[in-house]
Amino acid sequence: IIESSDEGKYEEKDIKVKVLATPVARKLAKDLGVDINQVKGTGPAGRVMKEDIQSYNEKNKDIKESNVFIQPVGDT
Amino acid sequence: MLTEKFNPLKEEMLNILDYEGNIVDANLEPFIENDNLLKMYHTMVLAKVADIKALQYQRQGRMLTYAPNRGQEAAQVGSIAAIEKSDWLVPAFRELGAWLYKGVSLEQVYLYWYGNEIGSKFSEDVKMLPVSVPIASQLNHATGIAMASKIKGENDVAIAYVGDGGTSQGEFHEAVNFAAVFHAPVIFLIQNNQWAISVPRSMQTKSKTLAQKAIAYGIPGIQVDGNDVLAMYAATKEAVDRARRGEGPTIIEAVTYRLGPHTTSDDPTIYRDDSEVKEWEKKDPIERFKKYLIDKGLWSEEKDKALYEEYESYVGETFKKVEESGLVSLEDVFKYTYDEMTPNLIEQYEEYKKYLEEEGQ
Amino acid sequence: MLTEKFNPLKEEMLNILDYEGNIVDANLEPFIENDNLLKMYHTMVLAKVADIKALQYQRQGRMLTYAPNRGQEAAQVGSIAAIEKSDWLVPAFRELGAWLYKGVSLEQVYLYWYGNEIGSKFSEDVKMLPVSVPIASQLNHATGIAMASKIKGENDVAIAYVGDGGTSQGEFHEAVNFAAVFHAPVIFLIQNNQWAISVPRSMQTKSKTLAQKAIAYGIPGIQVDGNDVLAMYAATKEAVDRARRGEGPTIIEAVTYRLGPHTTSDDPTIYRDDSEVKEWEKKDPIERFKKYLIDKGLWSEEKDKALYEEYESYVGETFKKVEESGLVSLEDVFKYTYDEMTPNLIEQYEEYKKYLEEEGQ
Amino acid sequence: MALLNNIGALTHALDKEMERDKSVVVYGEDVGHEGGVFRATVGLQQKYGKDRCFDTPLSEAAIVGSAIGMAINGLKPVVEIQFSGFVLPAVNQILAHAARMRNRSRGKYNLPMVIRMPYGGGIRALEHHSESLEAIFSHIPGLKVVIPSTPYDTKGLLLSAIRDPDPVIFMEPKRIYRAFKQEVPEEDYTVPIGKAKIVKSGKDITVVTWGALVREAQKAIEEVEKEGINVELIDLRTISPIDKETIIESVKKTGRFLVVHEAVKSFGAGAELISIVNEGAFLYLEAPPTRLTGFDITVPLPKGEHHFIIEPKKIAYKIREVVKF
Amino acid sequence: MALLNNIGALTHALDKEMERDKSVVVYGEDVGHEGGVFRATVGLQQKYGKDRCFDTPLSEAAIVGSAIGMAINGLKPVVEIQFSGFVLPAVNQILAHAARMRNRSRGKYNLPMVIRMPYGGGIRALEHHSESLEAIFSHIPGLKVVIPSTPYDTKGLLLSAIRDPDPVIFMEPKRIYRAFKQEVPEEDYTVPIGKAKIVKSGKDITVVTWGALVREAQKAIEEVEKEGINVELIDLRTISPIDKETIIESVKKTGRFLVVHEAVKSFGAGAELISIVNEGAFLYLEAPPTRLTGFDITVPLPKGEHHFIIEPKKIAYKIREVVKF
Ligand SMILES: Cc1ncc(C[n+]2csc(CCOP(=O)(O)OP(=O)(O)O)c2C)c(N)n1
Ligand SMILES: Cc1ncc(C[n+]2csc(CCOP(=O)(O)OP(=O)(O)O)c2C)c(N)n1
Ligand SMILES: [Mg+2]
Ligand SMILES: [Mg+2]
Ligand SMILES: [Mg+2]
Repeated sequence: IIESSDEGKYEEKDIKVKVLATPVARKLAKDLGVDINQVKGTGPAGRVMKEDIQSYNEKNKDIKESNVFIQPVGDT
Repeated sequence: MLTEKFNPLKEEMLNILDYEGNIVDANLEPFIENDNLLKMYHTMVLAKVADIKALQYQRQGRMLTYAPNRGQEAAQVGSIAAIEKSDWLVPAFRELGAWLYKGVSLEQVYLYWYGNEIGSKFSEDVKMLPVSVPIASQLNHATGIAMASKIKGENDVAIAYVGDGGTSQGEFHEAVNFAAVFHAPVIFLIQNNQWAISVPRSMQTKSKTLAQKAIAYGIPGIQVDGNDVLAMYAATKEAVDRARRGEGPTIIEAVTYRLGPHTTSDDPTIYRDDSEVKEWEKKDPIERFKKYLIDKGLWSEEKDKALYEEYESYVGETFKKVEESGLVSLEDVFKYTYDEMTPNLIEQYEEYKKYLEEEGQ
Repeated sequence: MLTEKFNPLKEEMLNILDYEGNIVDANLEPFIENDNLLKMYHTMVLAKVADIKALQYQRQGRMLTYAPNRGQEAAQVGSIAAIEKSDWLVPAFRELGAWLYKGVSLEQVYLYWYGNEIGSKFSEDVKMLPVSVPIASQLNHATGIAMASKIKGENDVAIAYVGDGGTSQGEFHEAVNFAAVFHAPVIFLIQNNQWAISVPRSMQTKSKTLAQKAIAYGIPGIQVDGNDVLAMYAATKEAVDRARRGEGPTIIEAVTYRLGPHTTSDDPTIYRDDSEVKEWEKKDPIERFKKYLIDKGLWSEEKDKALYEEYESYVGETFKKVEESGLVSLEDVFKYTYDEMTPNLIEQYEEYKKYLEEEGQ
Repeated sequence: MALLNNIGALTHALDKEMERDKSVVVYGEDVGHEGGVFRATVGLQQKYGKDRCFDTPLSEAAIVGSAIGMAINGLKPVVEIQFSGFVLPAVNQILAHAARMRNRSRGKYNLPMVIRMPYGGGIRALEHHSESLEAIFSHIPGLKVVIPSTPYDTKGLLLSAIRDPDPVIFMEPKRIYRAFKQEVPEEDYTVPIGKAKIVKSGKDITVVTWGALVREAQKAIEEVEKEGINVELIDLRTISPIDKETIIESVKKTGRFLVVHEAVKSFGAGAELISIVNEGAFLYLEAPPTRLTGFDITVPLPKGEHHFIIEPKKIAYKIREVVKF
Repeated sequence: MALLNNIGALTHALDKEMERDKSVVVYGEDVGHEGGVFRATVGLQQKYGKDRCFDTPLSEAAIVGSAIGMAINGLKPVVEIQFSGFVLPAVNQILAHAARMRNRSRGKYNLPMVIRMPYGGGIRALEHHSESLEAIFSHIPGLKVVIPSTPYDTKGLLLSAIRDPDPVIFMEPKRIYRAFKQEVPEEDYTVPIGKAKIVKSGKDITVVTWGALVREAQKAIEEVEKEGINVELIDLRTISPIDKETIIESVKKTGRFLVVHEAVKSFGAGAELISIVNEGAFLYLEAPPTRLTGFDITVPLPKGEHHFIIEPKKIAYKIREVVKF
């Protein structure tokens, strides 16, 4: 039996829990400026659907708009 | 040695039993036990009956493609009778007589032509390979089997069949050359049945005989009357003995004729005259042999009639079993690609089963 | 006919010029114009000089892999001199002498071994194929070229080269058999230089001669002293004439010797005795021919010295040009796969160019 | 115009081109006197003589190898391999030489040659009579790989193939040799190599297939359209060089992709298509690009072949799966 | 333990296995007396005799075909094809027979045989000495295709291959035959066929490669890690049957995928990997799964080969591209 890995063990906590989404949904989120990681998925196995992103976007529109003049700090 | 006496360059063909079933030269008559002679004859008749019936079944739409061997029974049985049970048979695809003699059941042969792989799983003690469809490629397997036998210090020989058409393939050349270089105990049995589908022997190669190709490999070669079961036996026996003595391979050209179509999909009237067929029908290997056996007091017309009847019904029953055998199971379709099914295959198998369930098949 | 007189089964080899450069049998001496004799000799010397220098360059790390042909000049030049400009040369990979005689420039040959495809783009009027690395596969091209010539009603023949090792390949068999069946005007020139890398001729095949393989195809074959340029010419000329008359192919076995390594990556001391090499050095094809030309009053030691000197500097200059030729352009790497670059290739080409720009190469 | 099946279209195209261009020669095993085991070359020897249409020894390497020689020496050989399973002895000639002669000689020697071969399963045949090897040839630079699915395209693509300066592997779905007829114009016309055909436009899913399965896909589509699924069907026609543009444009529109082929799944042409879709239309994907293919096994003999063959029902099932994703 | 390069590990493994198992025989062109043109079999003939290690005529179809016969008759042949470009004359034996004998005989005849062949470019060689044909063999059901990248794996995988009841195509990246050494245990051990190796864990992108490019990828990764890109590197080791699980798990974690291989791009193994990623990790993908491969051309001769060879710099460039997407 051979070791499957010998170097560079990463810390599990470094890895973000991955959101499930199709490329189309991801693109939509990006286009709308939505952080897809914040969206709760309602699709199969918790998948983030396009509708989820749209409604998240609707809901958070006000907040986002009111934040327009606030300079983002660090990464968004 | 026969291969010296009938050196292919002299263009003489070994013949022992003439068309009437008389011995041409008593010195050449091989010694074969009576039991064996009868087994040989029985096998030839069974091959003939099974062949004719297979064609009938096929025309009735009950059999798939079938490659008839009518007319070539002596070439096949005469040669295979010269090897032992422990020796190997490497077939092409048209050697029903040889297979049956070697111990393959007719049921299996029929299963194969019926389109079921299980027909090629011969029982453990039958040292024969499955049919090889890619022409001449099987010859290299025979060479390897024979080399292995030699490497292991065993005494088994291999006999491999190929057609006149097959001699044009590169693999014919490579297999014979390899075997010659390594003194592999193998006999290359060319059934020159004059045709490769629609292409006549004369178009395959410009050499006068196929036997003379042996000269290219520095090994013995001999042309034999392939419709003469005794000549076939004698030439093969000599080659087998030579091989077993460690003196390497031999090429035997059996001059014979395919009386039927190439396969059931073939229409030979497109490319050959009926008169040619008629001419060869006169040289029927079975009739000749029967005459010999009757002369020897081993056989009679009555026994013959009974044998044909017995085989007619045996063949009929066998085919019935085959027809009832049904389809290949899904599991079997997947199971034999690797020793263990790969994750990929398991996945495909499971997915397909799910589909079948959902679609209610 | 030489092929009858020197029937391969008699195991007699055609030899006209002995080791000392004397004519063995005046009846056999071929008629060759003086100019041609000199062209042949010049080419052999150039091949020798270019060969030796290529090895030197390679050892200096300036040349890539190179396959020397030292010792085989007569087999090559003697044979190629027997065809016309309009005939075809189908090379293996070790026929420098033949290529030069046919009109390929040394610069191109060197470019090829230097690792540049452009070395294989011979000028329009040089009817020669590029080197064929997969052993024996080129023979089928020669057969096809010859068949086309016949189909078109033209009169051109093809001469194809192969090594002793190459005769073991299936494609050797298929090409010769095909050519024989179609009476294709082609000459199969086997340079039996005794070795296929480390494998001796005796391991390639059990046949005593390679010439006798012709019998398998029903065509003439002849074994020739391959270090005897006159014998090579005579045998080839006869075969070329026969081919042009529509009588089909011939196999010529040139018995010769590779004096150098298989390629520059090979170390022959692993597999052969120096004494064997020494023995063959005595049979040098160039020395023999020189003696003949001097006896004929066509040549002298002074001229010889001058010729070597001329070629030394010619080869040196040629190599310099090659060394200065640089790398293959990116465009050329992509341009020749198809007649027109496919969308795929255009995409890959553009993407790579972008990468090169961005990464500042 | 004549009503022809696929075999008829082959014969017709060969006939026309042999008449038009004296450099075209046609040969292979049983191709001359008999006219081929499938009768694709029937009548050509009688019409054009034994020099231009002939039988050969049983020798695939020589058939293809000699064709290379002929192409170099000014002819346009169209050779037949009796079944695609028997092309293997000629693979050295095809991969090592036919595909490379042009590049090797830096354009000096083009090889205008066509290697025809019936391929694919579903004809209840012996072993080696059912394989689909298009992915192997398509992996080799320098070859073109063409598969027609209708009599019209058979003629048009074969004429393109013969006139193409590069070697073309012309794979004929033998299962549909005689399955149906179509009007084929008498006149000369070509169908371009490298261009897929949109058999039917649609908006919900792109289905790409070729050869005998185009018809099977059409049947499947009839089914699913009843359920309101609107399918775009593309007949690839040329496997290499592949028509990326048509496929990518289609997937950009539909967002869903299914490739259907009879060849075994792994390392097959389906994988290449999925990669192309990923490369060209990733951000448009609403479902994983999917393949419906043969299993990773040798095509079973007739008594097990039904498990392997891709029926319309199976295609419909898979379409629904991708659309529902 | 001994410090061995890849060639040394080959010889060592063959030696050990010939000693352990009398049914192992080793042969091919120049394999016996000379010990192979790359010296992989050096010393074996002296030690085990001419019956178990020998030279053959120049005849690849016979080499492979006879090995099939030997395997049927109780031996375990390990044959060498001098360069993978010269396997083509044996393709009929490999595809039509080696891959199928087991299925054809319904398990009666296993073929425990290994076909070794040096492959790949970067050694400034003649034509036909540089190709990478793994995709072709991997497309054929019944074959296993293995490519080691280190001396340790070379021994362990070769021993697995010889002991495997199925035929194994053992492709050796000749460019690194002597490139580096590694400690190789004296004892018997195997590396399982069908299991990829995670060479290095990471979270930002999964890079899959094999053979000589594993080292090149490692170099590239050193570069990009300086820029803060954390790469998971997988050495595929077995191309068929492929270790989907390891790859899919990795991509589920990283969301990004790059496959790097030297073979030409189209219809290559990269396409299969991308399809596997689509099938198994589609919803995790944050960028299109991408391939970095040889161009769709014949590997150029040495004066143009630098354009073709995949250098660490190119890999790093592509990693950045996928990560930035
Ligand atoms: C490599 C290969 N090419 C073509 C075929 C198709 N084919 C099947 S049988 C046959 C003719 C064989 O002729 P021959 O060797 O004389 O044997 P026969 O059929 O006469 O017994 C051909 C061309 C094949 N099976 N294999
Ligand atoms: C099909 C194939 N197999 C193996 C090789 C590797 N190889 C190159 S040259 C050679 C030996 C050739 O021997 P021979 O035909 O006698 O020609 P020579 O080198 O002596 O001129 C071998 C095995 C090859 N080029 N092609
Ligand atoms: Mg025949
Ligand atoms: Mg071959
Ligand atoms: Mg040699």
